[in-house]
Amino acid sequence: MEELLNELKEKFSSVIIEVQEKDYPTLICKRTGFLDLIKHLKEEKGFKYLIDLCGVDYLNYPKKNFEERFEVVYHLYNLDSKVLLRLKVRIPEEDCWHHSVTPLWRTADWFERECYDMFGIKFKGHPNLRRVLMPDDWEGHPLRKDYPVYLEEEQEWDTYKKFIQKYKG
Amino acid sequence: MATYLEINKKQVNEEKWEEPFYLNMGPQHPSTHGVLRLFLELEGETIVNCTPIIGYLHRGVEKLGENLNYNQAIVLSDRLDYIASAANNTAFALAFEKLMGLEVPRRAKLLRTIVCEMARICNHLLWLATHALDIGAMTVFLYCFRDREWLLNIYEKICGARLTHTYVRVGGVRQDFTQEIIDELYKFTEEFPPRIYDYETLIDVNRIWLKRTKGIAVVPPEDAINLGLTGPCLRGSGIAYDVRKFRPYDAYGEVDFVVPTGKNGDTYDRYRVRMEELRQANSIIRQCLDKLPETEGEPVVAEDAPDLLMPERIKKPEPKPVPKKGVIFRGADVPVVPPGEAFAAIESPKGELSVYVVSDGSSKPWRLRVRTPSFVHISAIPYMTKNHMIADLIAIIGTLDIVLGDSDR
Amino acid sequence: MGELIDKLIFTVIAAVILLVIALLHVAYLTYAERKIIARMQQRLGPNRVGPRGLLQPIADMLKLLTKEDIVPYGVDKPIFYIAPFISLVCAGTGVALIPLWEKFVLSNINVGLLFILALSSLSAYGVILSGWASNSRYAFLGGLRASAQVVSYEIAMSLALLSVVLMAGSLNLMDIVKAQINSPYKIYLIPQIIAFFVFIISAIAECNRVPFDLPEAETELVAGYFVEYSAMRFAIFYLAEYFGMVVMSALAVTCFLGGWIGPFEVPYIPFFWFLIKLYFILFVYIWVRATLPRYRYDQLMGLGWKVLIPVAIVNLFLTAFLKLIV
Amino acid sequence: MKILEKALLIEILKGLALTLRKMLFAKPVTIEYFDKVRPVPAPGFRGRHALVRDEKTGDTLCIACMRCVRVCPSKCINVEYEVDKETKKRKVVKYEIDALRCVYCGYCEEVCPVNAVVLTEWYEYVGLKREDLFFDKEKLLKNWDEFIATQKRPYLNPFWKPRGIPKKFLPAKKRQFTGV
Repeated sequence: MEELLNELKEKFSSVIIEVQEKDYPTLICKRTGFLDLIKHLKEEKGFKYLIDLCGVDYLNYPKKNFEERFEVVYHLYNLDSKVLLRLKVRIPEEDCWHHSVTPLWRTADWFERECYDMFGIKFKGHPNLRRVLMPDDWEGHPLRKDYPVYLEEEQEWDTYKKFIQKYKG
Repeated sequence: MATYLEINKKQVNEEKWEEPFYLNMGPQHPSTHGVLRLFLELEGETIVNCTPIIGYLHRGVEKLGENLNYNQAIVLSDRLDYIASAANNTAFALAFEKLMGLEVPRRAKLLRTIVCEMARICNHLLWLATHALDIGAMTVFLYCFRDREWLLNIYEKICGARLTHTYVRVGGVRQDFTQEIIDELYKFTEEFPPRIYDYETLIDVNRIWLKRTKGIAVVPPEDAINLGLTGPCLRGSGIAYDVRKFRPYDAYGEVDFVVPTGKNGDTYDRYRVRMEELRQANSIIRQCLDKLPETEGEPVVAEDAPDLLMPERIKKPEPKPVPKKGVIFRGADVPVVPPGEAFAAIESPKGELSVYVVSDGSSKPWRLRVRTPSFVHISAIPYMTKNHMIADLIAIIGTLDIVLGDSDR
Repeated sequence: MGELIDKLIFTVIAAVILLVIALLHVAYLTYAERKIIARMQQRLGPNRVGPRGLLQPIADMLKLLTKEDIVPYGVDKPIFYIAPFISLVCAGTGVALIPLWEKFVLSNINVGLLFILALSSLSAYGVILSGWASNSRYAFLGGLRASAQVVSYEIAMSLALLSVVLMAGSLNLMDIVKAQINSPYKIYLIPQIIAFFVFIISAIAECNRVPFDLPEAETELVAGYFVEYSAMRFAIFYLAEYFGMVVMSALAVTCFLGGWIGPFEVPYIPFFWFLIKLYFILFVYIWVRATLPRYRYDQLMGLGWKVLIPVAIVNLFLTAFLKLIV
Repeated sequence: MKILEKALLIEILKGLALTLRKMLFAKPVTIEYFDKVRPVPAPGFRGRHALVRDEKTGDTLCIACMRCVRVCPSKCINVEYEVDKETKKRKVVKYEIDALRCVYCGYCEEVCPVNAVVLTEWYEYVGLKREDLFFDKEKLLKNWDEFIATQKRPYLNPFWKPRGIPKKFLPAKKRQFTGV
């Protein structure tokens, strides 16, 4: 475990910003060169199974010690050595995109689509980046912290409004 | 994929005999197991392309969870996979306990294990019922429901609800078993294995069943991992990955069970794996029941478990001066829940269900992420249905064991 | 002239009686099916209308007749209207040819067997046309499946019956029964067990019953060819299906089980043995439905062409050979 | 041997034998609902809502502490109260539960310090309009009367005192409570 982290730190010193020891070892990475790191993890180190890929919005998070707004969190698992590794990539709001890992894992396809759907993070290299859970014409990204929880009437979903109009008048 | 309207336009313009045959299966269809919509491109009866479209049952559990406190979020988990809600409760509770650093009493762990395995049996029975009905064997359907009803009655005695239990909670479980429930469960574990033979007599070696399931939707092991399949779908491909063995939680470390695996990775193997899991789950319940008397009298909730009504904020009382009448607390805020993040995964009946929770110190989670098995499994449908027929598509949806409440969240 | 009118009146009365009896059988077949399957699945089955639910079929019929007949937009109307009747008429007419008793057969024609086969092939037209006219993709797929299925199973069935014809030396159903009575085993089931087996499987496929109910497979094609039908037309499709079952079972009784003969004579009820045999075969239909899963489309065709037809042909040759020797 | 088994359809015959056996010997497991047997839910079944009627005053036990309102995950409880100026005690004016929003988690009965609100074991209830399932205080008290008439006294709901929670964590009133 220690060896692996040290080796990674040495080899990818330009990519890994920080290594945290939380409930699982956590690598905080830069966006540039991230693909190399994750490819190395998958193909050389045996982290073949991508458990989860999700976004987190840190807008107005108390005690935040970084600038960027979003984080994309990967949970990788090595089935042979039973090691779970968490990777985090921080993504600024203005430049809201990230590299897609769909070419490496097919399972990342829908995870990334969902992440785009919910947070608006675009994944470069994704073959088919559309919304998954929300309708195609939905405005806004629901899991962002500035997305209103309670909607005013005029903020109603456009398609629904049209539907109501059609059947009322 | 072009939208449905665009395709319709295309059909009008193109020459008639070149037009592909599109079939829109769902969201209202008897065997899509919910509001799953599949957009099929057919050549005769063979599927050329299949696009699953989900989101018809999207209730925004993740967003809702950010606006409810930790205990209330458990209630949401019931509605994910409503067939095995005890398993979902456990996943949520495990993540929150890890975040709060709670140690669950052993008795609560055993009770949770029992309830989770009961959920597994419930789920697999429902899966077998619907899968068999999809393939056409309608009697298995009713035999399975007959036995599932028994379990639901036990659930009703345990926690007062049949489907949405809210039984497992942060720091333990809701309440202890009574002797009556334990006796009933003993009776169930004794009578259940012979009933499995009933189902197997009807379909296990039946030539039609074999023809319909063998060699259908073969997933090689590498592809299974790459597609993110978990649970029986992955084990059917021959990989013995089971969260219960690899990262044991609750009382799974102390019980003895086998992780069944298949060889070919086809629908039949996945069916066999699940049937074997039914027997294993039965034996796990039995083992846990045998261990229960050792922990007689222990509390089933951790001492420092949060109250149901979690305070929005806790103020650290200052020792001096003595507060005036009417003002009880003064001083700085203390986090209700330590800020940080936690990740917990369980082997839910359908596959790996993992919860990733980020806390900011308040009583509500900052981010609640649920990775549900059905979501991933539906994304594998296009891969699995390539060059199969419509009738196989039904078998494939059945073998993946999806619940749309689970996938849409 | 008077003789002719007498004969006409007799025929009409007999036809009406036969039709009513057949309709009652069909109606109570649905009831029996629901009740038997329910008992096999440890359920109660229908029991609300009348004592033990005995009036259920009548209630169902009344409900379906009084419901609104919905004709979806975009259907081919004339064909859509007429398709269920084609099914029903073709399935139902066969009853007239079955000799229920030595002295009771409505029309004793020389090519009876051929006529029934022709009718049952025609009834597939109802299915195909309804699938085509509905302008629905599910119905269309159902119609396609039906046509393919009928074509392949018709052959196996005809070959199986052909061996019976060879044994009896006649296409007349009355003659076939009489030939059976005169044969050493009294029924053709024993020498023609293979043909009987092939015939029953093909008959199940011909009637679109489980495990060969592909044209209407409800878990795949929702309801297949009659997905767009409602009310009376829907009921007529159901009637046609059950009529088909009754006719096919009656044919099996006539050709293989020796018609009206039995181990002993039952006084006053000459149809007794015929009905007992008929009910048993109908029970087998229901029994099979409660037990077996459904075949896939291509597997069904494979079974028809690769197993049943070769077996039937071999059986036919064997029969012919034996006939030549004996 | 295998070919013979296959030709004679042994496994299919076994299946047919099973269904025939069930038909002849097994009893139906379903019951004729409402005509013959009426299934009684287990004690603590979370059914229709009710407010416990205090036998002394004839009014609800509720002290308007607002705990149930805050703990409700679906926010379906609405309570309004006024403060008596002399005794400084709260008095409930409005107690409303929208049963159509309720998720029947049973948290309200668990946090209630005086065991005033309860999910009764009454599960067969219907409404023909949406308003029928919007319970105000009078309806909730009526629900209780209807329910308690079918019960043995004293009645103690298991979720008023969940067996899981150690006694010392319960409020004093709940600890001494022995049933209504």
